[in-house]
Amino acid sequence: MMTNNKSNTMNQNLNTLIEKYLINSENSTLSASIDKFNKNVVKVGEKEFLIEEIKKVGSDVLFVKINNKNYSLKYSKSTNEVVLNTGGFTYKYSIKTESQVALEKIIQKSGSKKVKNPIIKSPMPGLVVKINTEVGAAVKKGDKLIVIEAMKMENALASPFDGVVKSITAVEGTAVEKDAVLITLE
Amino acid sequence: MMTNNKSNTMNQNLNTLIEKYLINSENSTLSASIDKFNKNVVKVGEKEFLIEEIKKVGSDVLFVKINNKNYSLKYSKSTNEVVLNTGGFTYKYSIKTESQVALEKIIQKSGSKKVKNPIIKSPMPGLVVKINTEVGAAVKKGDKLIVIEAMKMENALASPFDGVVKSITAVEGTAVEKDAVLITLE
Amino acid sequence: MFKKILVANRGEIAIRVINAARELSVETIAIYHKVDKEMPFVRYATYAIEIEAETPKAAYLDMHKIINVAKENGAEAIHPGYGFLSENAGFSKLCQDSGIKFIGPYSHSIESMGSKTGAREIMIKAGVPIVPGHNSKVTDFAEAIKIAEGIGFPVLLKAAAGGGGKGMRVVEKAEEFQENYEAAQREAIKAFGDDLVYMEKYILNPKHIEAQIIADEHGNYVFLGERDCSIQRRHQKVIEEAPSTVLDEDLRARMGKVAIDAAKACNYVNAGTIEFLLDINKNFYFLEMNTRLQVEHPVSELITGIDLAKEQIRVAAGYPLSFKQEDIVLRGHSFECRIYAEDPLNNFMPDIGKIAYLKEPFGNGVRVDTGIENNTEISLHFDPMLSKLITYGKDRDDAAEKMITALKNYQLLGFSNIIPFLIDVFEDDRFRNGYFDTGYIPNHYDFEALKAKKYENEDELAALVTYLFNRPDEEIIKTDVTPSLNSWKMNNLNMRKE
Amino acid sequence: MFKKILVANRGEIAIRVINAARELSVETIAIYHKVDKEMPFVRYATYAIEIEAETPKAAYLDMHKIINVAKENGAEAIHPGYGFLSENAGFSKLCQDSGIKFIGPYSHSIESMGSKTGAREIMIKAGVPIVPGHNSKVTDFAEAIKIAEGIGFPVLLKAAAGGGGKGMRVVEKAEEFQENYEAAQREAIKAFGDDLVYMEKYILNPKHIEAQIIADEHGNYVFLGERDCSIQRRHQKVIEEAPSTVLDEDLRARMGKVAIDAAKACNYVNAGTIEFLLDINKNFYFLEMNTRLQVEHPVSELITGIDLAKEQIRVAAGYPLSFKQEDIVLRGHSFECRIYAEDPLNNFMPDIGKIAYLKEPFGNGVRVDTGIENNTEISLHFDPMLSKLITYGKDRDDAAEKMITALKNYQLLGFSNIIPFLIDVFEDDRFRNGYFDTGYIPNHYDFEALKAKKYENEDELAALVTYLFNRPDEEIIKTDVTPSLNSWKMNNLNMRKE
Repeated sequence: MMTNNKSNTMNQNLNTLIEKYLINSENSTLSASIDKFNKNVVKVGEKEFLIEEIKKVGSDVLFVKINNKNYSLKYSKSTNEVVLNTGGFTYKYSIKTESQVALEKIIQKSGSKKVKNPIIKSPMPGLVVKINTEVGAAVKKGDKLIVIEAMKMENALASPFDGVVKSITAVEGTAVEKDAVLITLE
Repeated sequence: MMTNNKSNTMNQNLNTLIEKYLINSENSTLSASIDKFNKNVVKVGEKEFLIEEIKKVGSDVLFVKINNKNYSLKYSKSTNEVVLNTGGFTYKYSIKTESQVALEKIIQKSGSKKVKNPIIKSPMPGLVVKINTEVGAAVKKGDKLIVIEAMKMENALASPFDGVVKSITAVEGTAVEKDAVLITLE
Repeated sequence: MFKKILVANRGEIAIRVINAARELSVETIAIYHKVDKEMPFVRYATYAIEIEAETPKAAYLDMHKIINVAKENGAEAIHPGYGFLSENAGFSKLCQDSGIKFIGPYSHSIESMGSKTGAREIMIKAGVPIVPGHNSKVTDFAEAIKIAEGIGFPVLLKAAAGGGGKGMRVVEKAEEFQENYEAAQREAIKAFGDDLVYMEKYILNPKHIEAQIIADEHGNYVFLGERDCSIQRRHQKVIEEAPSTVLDEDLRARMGKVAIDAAKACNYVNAGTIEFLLDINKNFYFLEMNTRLQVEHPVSELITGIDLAKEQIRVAAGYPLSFKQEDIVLRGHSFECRIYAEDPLNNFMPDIGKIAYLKEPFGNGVRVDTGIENNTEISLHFDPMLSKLITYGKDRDDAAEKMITALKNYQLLGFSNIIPFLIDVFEDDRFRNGYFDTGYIPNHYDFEALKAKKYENEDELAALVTYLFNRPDEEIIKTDVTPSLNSWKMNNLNMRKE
Repeated sequence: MFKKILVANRGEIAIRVINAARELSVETIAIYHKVDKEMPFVRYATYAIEIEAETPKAAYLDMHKIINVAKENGAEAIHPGYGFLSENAGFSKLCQDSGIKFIGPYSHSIESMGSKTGAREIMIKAGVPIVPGHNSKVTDFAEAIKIAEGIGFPVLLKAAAGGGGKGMRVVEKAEEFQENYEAAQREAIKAFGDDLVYMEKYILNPKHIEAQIIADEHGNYVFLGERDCSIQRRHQKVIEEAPSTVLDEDLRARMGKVAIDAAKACNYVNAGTIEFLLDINKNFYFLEMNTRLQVEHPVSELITGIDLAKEQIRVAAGYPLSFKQEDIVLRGHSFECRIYAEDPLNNFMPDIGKIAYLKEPFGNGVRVDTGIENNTEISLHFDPMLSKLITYGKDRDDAAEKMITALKNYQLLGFSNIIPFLIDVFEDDRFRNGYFDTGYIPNHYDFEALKAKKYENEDELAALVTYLFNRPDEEIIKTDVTPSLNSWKMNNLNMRKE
C-alpha cells in the first residue's frame, strides 16, 4: 500500500499540472484528469474532452459545449460531490482525487476491521406499512425487513449484511421523514 | 403670483399627507395625488386607483394590478421623468410636484425675457440629406431648414422661431448622431 | 356574448380558458389563493382577485366565495375547468340559482352521470352497450355459475358498495367460482359492512377509448372523434392520442352514434366525454361519462380544427354550435404527453423543487398548454402535472417524430422529470406500431433500457463533473439532491394521499 | 437519410430547420459568429461551431469556411434557410462540387430564376402569364404609344438597367407618354449610364399572391395552395395568410397549374414559391420565383398539415415526396405576423435595446417561430425581425381572433414594437372583411386611431407613473428612453443601409 502511495506521489511530481480523479456514480467508477492550467480540457480514460461555456443563467444553470456538442444542465456541488440535472435525469456523482482515495484506503486498513453501517434509514418520506422482523431476530443479507410507502408506491428495504436486529425505531402505520432511522442491526 | 404660491403652501400644510403632482405626456397633462403614508393608492382627477404588485422580475419589470386589472411593464425613472414600456408602447412622462411647477413659473417670470433655444439638434442618428438655408439667412418659424434621413425615413426639421442663421455645423451627405448640433440661430 | 366571466381554476387550464374567452372578446377574472400569487395564470386574466382560505386547495373549492366574487365583479358566467368544482352538481345548481351561467352541463346531467349505477341504468335504457354483468344478489351457486357462463369467463367479482380494488376478484373458470365468491363476500363485509357482490365480464388489458361530443341548447349534437388514452401509470393517463389506431371508419361511426345517444339520454349540453373500454375483439362498453372539458381535449382540437373551450363559452352564452356534424373533417394525428416531475427510474416517485430553467418547445405542430415559468416552485399542494405537450402531424409517425423532437427540446432544469421516459416510449417499436393497451407500462415497458440510456454518454458526464468540480464558482451552491421534505411539506404529502 | 447536416443560418429559421432535422433523427451543426454566441439557435443544434469573420454578417456569408466546417465535421448536407446564401447559385454549385448536398434547388434553377429578364423569357415559353409589356427600344413615339395602347393605360416605364424606383414613371394616358418617356430616359442614363427604357402594364395596388410548390428528384410536383402577402410596410411583408380571400376553387386550380408549369420550366427540385400580382379583375401575372423556403411558409404548413422544412430534407436526401397532390386537404385558415421592434407611430422607426421580459403566446392554434429570449440584445447587425407569430383556426375569423388574442398575450418588454399596430389591423373591419391590397398601410391605415388607443387608459397610466415615481427602488434605474446609438452602432446603421 505504501509503495502504491509513493508511486502516486511520484506521478504527481512528474506531472504537477495534472490532477487525477476517481468519479463514482450509481452506475460505474471512472478515472479522469484535468490540466490545472487549462481547466477546459478533461481526459476521461483515454478520451479528451474540450469543455466551453456558452452561457450561464442564474447561479446554477449552464449551457456548455463538450467537443462542440451542446449540453444544458443545472448543477450543485459540495466537498466531494457534484449533482447534475440534465436531460430530465438527476445524476449524483462523488469525485475524489486519486491521492485522497489512496489516503482513505490507508485509514480504512489501519482500522481493525471494516465497519459496516448497521442502520437502515428511510430513503424517502413516507408511511411505514409493514415490519417483517423483530428485535433479536437473526437476519440474512437481502432479507426484506421493512416496507415504506410514499405516493402509493411501496419500497421494501433489505438487510445490508447478515446480522441480528438490535432495535426497531419504526412503528407500523406512522409517517417517517427521509433518512429517519428505522432499524438498527448488529 | 406670490399669492398663488402662498395658498399652495397653505394647501400643503392642511394636507401634509397628500403629495400632488402634475403629469405630462405628449398627449395631455393630468393631476394626480398620492397618500405619503399609503403609497398604493393614487388619485387621478376624481378617480382613485389601488395599485398592488404581483411580481417583480429583475430590476425593472413589474406585474401590477390597478384596481385588480393586470398590467405588465418595464420602467425607468430619473429626477422628473418616468418612462414606461407596456403593451408594445413606450410612454415618456414628466412628473413634477405642484409646488415645483409653481416655483419654476416664478423663476421663469423673474428672468427678463423667456430665452428661446436657438440650437437645432438631430432627433435621431441619421444622414444629413439636405440643408435648405445658409449662414446669415433670415428664417421664419416653421421653415424647414434641414432634412435628416434614418432607416429610409426622411425628417425635415423646422425653425423654432423667426431669426437669422448664425452657423451651420451639419454637412450634407454625412452621418450625424442623435442630438448632434446641426444649425444655430440667433 | 358575455362581457366578463370568472375562471374558477388555476394553472394551465385557467390559461386555456382565459385564451378562449379573450378570442371572443370576453374579459376574465382569475381567482387565486395567495400561494399562487406569482403563477402565470393570475397575470394572464384581465382581472385577478385573491380568495382567502385555510388551505390552497380550499380556495378553489369555496363555492360561495367564488360566486360572490363573480357577482361583485360583474362576471356573468363561471368556467370551472377540470377537477375542483367542474363535476359538482351542487355548484352548477348554485350558479344557476345565483343568476350566473355555469359553463358546462346542467346540474341534473352532472348528477345522473355522477352515480355509477344510475349512469349504468340510463345507458341500458338508451341502448348503450355496457360491460355484461349481473347486478343482484346471488344465493344459489349453481345458478350463479350459469349466469357467469352466460357472461363468459373470466368474470370480475366486485363489492357493490366498494371501490379502490377492495373486494374485487377475477374468476378464471367455473370450478373456482364459489371459493372466490365467498372470499369476495368476506372482504366486502369487512371493508364496507355489506356483502353484496356483483359480477361482470372481466376485460383483460382493454384499450381505454373515449368519445368527444359537444351539444348546444338547441338540440344539436356533434361527435368530434375518439381519443385513445391507454398509456397509463398508476391508473393515470400519461399519453393520449387521436385518432385511435384500432378504430376503422365503421367502428368510429358506431361509437359516435352511441356517444351521442348517451349524451341525449341525460339531456347533455356543452362539451362532454364518454369513456369506453374496448376489448381485443373490438367490442366497446360504456365506462363513464365525464361532464367537463378533459385534460386531453387538445388532441381532439388538433385533428378536428375545432376549439372546444371557445365553443363551450359560445354554447353557454346560448349560441348554436358553429359547425355541423358534416363540417367535421378529421385530418392528421395528434399526441399529448403529460409532463410530471417524477423519476421514472424510481417508480415514478415525485420530485419537487424550483424550476431553475425553463424553455418549452415550440414550432411547427407543437403546442404546449402550460402554467409554469422560470422559478415556479413545484409543490405538493395541487395535482403534480407541470404542463401538457401536444403535437400534430400529417400522420401518426409525423406526430410521433414531432413529439420526440419537442420532448428533446423541452428545457426543464431543476429536478427529475418523465421526459426521458416519454421519449423512450415514443422510440419503442411496440408503441409506435400500435401494440399497446392499459397494461403497457407495467407489463411491457423496459425500465432497464431507460437506465442504460441515462448513462450512455457517461464519459461526457464524467468530463463535465470534473470540469464543474474545478470551476471557480462565484457563489457557493449547496447540494440539494433529492430535496428532503420538511414537516410542512410532509403534511401536504399526507394531505394529498387522502 | 443524412446522419448530420449543417444549418447555414441563424435566429428563428435556424431553429426551424434544426427541428425538422431532429424529427428525421438527423444531427445538426449550427454555425455562429461570436456576437451570436448566446443566441438560442446556437444551443438548439446538436453541435455548434464558431465562424470567425470581420463582421457578424460575413460569418454567415463565408461560403468556403462554411463548407470546410461541414466537411471537417461530417455534415453531409447544408440547409441555407432564407436570406444569406439561400439563393446564391454559386454556393449551391460549390456545395455540389465539394460533395455536400445543398438542401434546395440545383444551381441552374437558382441562376435562371435569379435574372429577372431570364426568368421572364422562361416563363413566356412555359405559357406562364407575365405582366404585359414591351422589352425593346422605342424610337418612334407614335408606334410606342400604339404599343402602350395595346398593353392598356396606365403603363409603367422603367429603366432596363434599373432598380430601386429610379427611372420609373407611371403614364396615365397617351398625351403624357412622350414627356414621361423622355424624362425616364434622362433619369436612366443619369443613374445607370443606359437610356434603355421598357414599358409594362401598371397594376395599381395589386394583391400579392404567391403559390407554394414542392418537387422531388423523381419528377413529382405538388402545389400546396397560395398565400396572400399584401399587407406590407416599406414594401416588406408584415402580415401573410393562407388561403387568400379572393381565390375561388377554379382560380386556385389554375394558379396551381401555372405554378407547377413554372417550376417544371426550370427543372425545379425542392420547395419553391412563385410570386404573382393579382389585379382587381383577378388576372394574375408572374412576378418572380423564390428558390428557397419563404419566411411565411408556416401558413401553408398549417392549412395543409404538411411540414415543408422536413420535406425539404427528405427530398434532398433523395426520397420521393411523402404525399401526392390528391392527399393535400386544405382545411382552415392561417395568419402570420412578423414581429418587429419598431414604433408604428413614428414611421416604423426601429427601436433597439435589450429584451427585459419575454413570454411568447402559446396554446390552441398558436405557433411562434422564434429565436430570441430574455436578455437578447436587439441590435442592427441583422434583419430586425424578432419572431413570427402564426395562428390557425377553423375559418378566417377564428384564426384572426386567435391572432388578436396571441398578440395581446405576447409579453415583450424593453422597447416599442409593432404588436399594438398589428392588433389594430386585425380589429379593422376593412382588413377583416378582406378589402385590402398592397396599398393598405400607406393609403388606408389610421395611425391617429392607433395613437388614441395608446392613450385610451391614460388615467391608469398616470396613476402608475405616480406610483412608480414614489416607489422606493432598490437599484437606481437610469432612464434610457430612445437609446442613443454610439458610433459603433452608427457604423452598423450605415452598413445596413448599403
